[in-house]
Amino acid sequence: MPTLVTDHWYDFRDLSNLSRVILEGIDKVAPYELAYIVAPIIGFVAAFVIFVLPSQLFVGVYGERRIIGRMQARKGPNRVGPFGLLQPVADALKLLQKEALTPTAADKTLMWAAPVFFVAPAVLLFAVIPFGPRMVFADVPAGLIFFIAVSGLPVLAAFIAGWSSNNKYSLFGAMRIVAMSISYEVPLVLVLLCVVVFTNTMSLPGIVEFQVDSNLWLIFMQPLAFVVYFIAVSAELNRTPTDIAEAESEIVAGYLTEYSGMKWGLFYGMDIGYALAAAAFASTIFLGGWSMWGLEQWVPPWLLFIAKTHLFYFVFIWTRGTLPRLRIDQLMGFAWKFLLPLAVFNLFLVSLERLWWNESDLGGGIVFIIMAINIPASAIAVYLWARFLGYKPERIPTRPRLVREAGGYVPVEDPAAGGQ
Amino acid sequence: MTRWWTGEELAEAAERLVPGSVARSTATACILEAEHAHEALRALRDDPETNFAHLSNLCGVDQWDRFEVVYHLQSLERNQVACAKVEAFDREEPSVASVVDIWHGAWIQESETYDLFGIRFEGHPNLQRILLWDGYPGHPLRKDFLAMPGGLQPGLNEFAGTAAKPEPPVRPVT
Amino acid sequence: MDNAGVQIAFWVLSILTLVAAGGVMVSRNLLHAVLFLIVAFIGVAGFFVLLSAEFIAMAQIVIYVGAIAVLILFAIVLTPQSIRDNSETAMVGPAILLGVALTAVFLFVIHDTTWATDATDPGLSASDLGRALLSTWVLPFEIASVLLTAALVGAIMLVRSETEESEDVPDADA
Amino acid sequence: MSEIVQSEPFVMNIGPQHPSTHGVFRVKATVDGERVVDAEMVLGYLHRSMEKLAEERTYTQNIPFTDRTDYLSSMSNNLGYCLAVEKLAGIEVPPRGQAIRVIMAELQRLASHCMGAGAFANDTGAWQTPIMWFMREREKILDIFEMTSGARLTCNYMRIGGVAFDLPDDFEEHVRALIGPLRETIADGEGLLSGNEIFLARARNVAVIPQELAVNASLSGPMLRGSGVAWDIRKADPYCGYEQYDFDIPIGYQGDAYDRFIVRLEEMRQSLRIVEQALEALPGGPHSTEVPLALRPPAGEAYARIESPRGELGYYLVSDEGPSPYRFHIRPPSLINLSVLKEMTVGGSIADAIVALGSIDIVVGEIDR
Repeated sequence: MPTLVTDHWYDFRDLSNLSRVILEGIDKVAPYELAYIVAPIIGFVAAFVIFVLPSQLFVGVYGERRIIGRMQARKGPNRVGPFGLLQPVADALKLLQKEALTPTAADKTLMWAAPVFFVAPAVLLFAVIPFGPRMVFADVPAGLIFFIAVSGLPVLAAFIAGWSSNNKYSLFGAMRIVAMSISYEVPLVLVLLCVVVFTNTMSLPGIVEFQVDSNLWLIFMQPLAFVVYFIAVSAELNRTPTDIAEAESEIVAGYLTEYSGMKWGLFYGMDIGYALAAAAFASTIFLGGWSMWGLEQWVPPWLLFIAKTHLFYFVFIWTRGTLPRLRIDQLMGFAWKFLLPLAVFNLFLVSLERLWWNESDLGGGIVFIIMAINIPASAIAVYLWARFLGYKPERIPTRPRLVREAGGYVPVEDPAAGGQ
Repeated sequence: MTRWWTGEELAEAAERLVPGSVARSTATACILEAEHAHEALRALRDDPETNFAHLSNLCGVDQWDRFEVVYHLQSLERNQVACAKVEAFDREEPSVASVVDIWHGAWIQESETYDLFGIRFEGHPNLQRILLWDGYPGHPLRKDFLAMPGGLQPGLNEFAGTAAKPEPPVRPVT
Repeated sequence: MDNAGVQIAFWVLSILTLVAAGGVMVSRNLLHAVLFLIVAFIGVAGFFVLLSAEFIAMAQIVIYVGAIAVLILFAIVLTPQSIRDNSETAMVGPAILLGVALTAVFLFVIHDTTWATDATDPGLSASDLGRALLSTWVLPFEIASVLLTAALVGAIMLVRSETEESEDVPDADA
Repeated sequence: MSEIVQSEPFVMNIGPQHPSTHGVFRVKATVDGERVVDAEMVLGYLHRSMEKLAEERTYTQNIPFTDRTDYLSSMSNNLGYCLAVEKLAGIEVPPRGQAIRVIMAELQRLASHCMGAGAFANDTGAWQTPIMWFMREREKILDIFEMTSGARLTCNYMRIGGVAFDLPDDFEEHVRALIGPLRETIADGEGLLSGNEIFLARARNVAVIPQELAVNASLSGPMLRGSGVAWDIRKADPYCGYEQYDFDIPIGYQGDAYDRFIVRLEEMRQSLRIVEQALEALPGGPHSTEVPLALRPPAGEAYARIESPRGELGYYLVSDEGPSPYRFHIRPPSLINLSVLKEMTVGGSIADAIVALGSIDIVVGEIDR
């Protein structure tokens, strides 16, 4: 595909030009070790200035509150700055000057260490995300595995936080989050394995290239994988309806119960960071990354990518604003009995298709045939498996019976007793 | 429309079900003999005519010379309400039979009555103070426990350091 | 070991891993010991990265940090006695003896091995690993998976309560 | 085999400071893992000894006390107390006063159920959205209360013999403007929750109370009706002329938390019907009868009860011809509905216990008084 993107440093459609120019300049005047040190700094600064910081502050904190405010028939933050846009800054300032309490009976070292453990992986996660065709900070061949590995670390930090607080609610939250992440990691990794089998690569830029080459996003080729990924990742990230680890109405704030001040702020901010990372990862893998059927020639690809990430994050916000929370045994059952078999089924299906693709000589058009097979197959699989597990839609009506006169008992079994 | 039984009607029904269980009756309530009260209340619940399956209200009244425990009984099927009373005369250790085994819902109201009046309910599964804390001095709804400032405050003895008990004020007894 | 960055990383990782491993030994609190162990695992994963074996490094983090450490943490928290201190036992002497012996063996092996330091790619990519696992080593691979499944079933049998055994299994939303 | 691997039950305090206890209320739950094996409630954090205080104040002075028992439905509390005093003293209320009382009591029921249904949804984890929708409507109702009585929460509006003031001129217009949006909000809330699979999974078959237990445990209000017992004091023992209005009693199917929720939603619809009818047929005339400020009812006793939003709210008064009641007892529906807490929670998980507690719709001011 011919590309319109040039190599000029001022071509903002590909920011890697700029950093390359800077690095080459440094290379000329300084020993080459300096470039090694400057390169990551440029990467981090770029990623943070362009993506992480604005997303976190204005989508994660401000946007989430505004959107949920809209859903809840209220205004949301609108006092600090224009339209309340400075609210995240005000929040951060407030948290900074707030006392970070530590209970006397807590394990103080671990309680201080937990937020640090929690923050570090969030920064690492963005290293492998391709923001544009050449805009990936670390093109690790096993980028997908890197992502899985690093996104498993915050669970440990949350566990440490919950355990060290020496609070029963915190311990409950800690146990729940570990149980949840262990359970949901299995279907999550299995559907990512489907992606790897299908695209034949484990590098994230490679997966994007695959989607660009086949002119079709993986969400259409593997809808089931996408659905399982979304559910599993929202469980891993403690987003509603699976936020049992910090279920406010049950265990107060779960593992964060004893945290306050900036220690809590780090957890809060990095929760959003992880959600954004998961959204970025999902848009890389399933939504075609920076590609948009040629539109990336005209619009900066990194903007497309950010838009997709925020779109995915909006779904998180949406579910949070509407859905009630499940119980822990229901969630465990859902992971092991429902998602896991579906993920295995999807792996089986995708492997077969990949074999067929390897053998056949249909060329690139085969992905459309696969799409035509997979979308109905996924729907049928979900439906049949739910039926097999004994699920049936609720039969009892959602409106109570109405009676005219008081007195006496209306038998439960008698459906004709009341009129609707 | 609910039929509100007079005391006489209830006395008649109770006497029919458990002979000798009625002490006397007033216009609104029927006072049951303490030793037969439990039996009579159970019979009133089970009898199809009275059918007082729902214990609407249970509370105590301090009448200076005696404590009354007031039961408002209710039948949902026959739509009627009656008021029964049981008296306890011992001022220091008043006690009546518990009706928790008849109406499950009585336990919380009996606990409350015990807490505020000091009336012991014999046979209550878990009789303890529910509104005030354990070790609270006295039972506040008794008439000799003064609430208003000006009088002594027996409830606050432990803070004031004076344990003097006031003379009961003279009030008309109905 | 050809440029400064790798050198610095090597020393940092070495110190981190060794200090963490020492922490595992001397820490009195079992939970702290496990956390030190996790840091040691992460350090070892760093070494794998330095050796250009990214896949092994990631697998090290996923398996050892993500799974095994969590399992140990679970075991510690769920076992009532072990939240307490990691107290002195009579096993200290033999353990030191064993440690010294192991160190001696390792030192001997390290000394005796001819370390190939040529710069060829070790070829440990994911596809190579996959091929190896499903062709040459397919039998041990399958045996290991059967063993793990058996362990899983055994664990479920151990913690399964009597009441749940009577329940109907296929119930998605229960 | 399970004796090999044993877990150790421990006590977990839900409350007194907990987002889901709706006040300072504490449940000492003994849990085995996530399963509740015993639940004991600890009350009294808000005990203000109202019954004792009322014995020192005149009958009229006691009306503000009743506001502060069930602070989410002060109008209903006023009404119950005034009915008891009127019954004790034999006072008649003019028709306009009765109609105003009915309107106010039903608006109060709407406001209270808005809170109850919303808070229940919040307890199931529907994070704030339903409760915010309902709170928006509740605000409008509270505005009407403010317009009428001068206060939003503790209205102190009913008087012995009628109501304190007549309705303001634009009252009817405001109430009519409220009814349509409130219907829509109820339908929205129902659409968001009633058919929601997650909500069903959380509330259906949770905290089931069979009919027999519901009656035997003296439950009342939506708790009793949710178990399928057709009992509503407005129908069974009409006060304030409720017999003139056309409405139905909603009853549930099997007595679980879900049934209680849908019963509350349907009750709101029925209340709207009553408000519409009462507005339509609002009679003229005085709003209150003249009652001496230092009322001395004849010696005797009276028990009057109304259907408050939480159930049967009874007032038992004993008079000794003095200016203040000799005995003043409130039958608090929240407290007595709590008597099945153990039956509802034991055996379920902690999350179920929260749902069970939310489905009772307790108000701690009324429990502790």
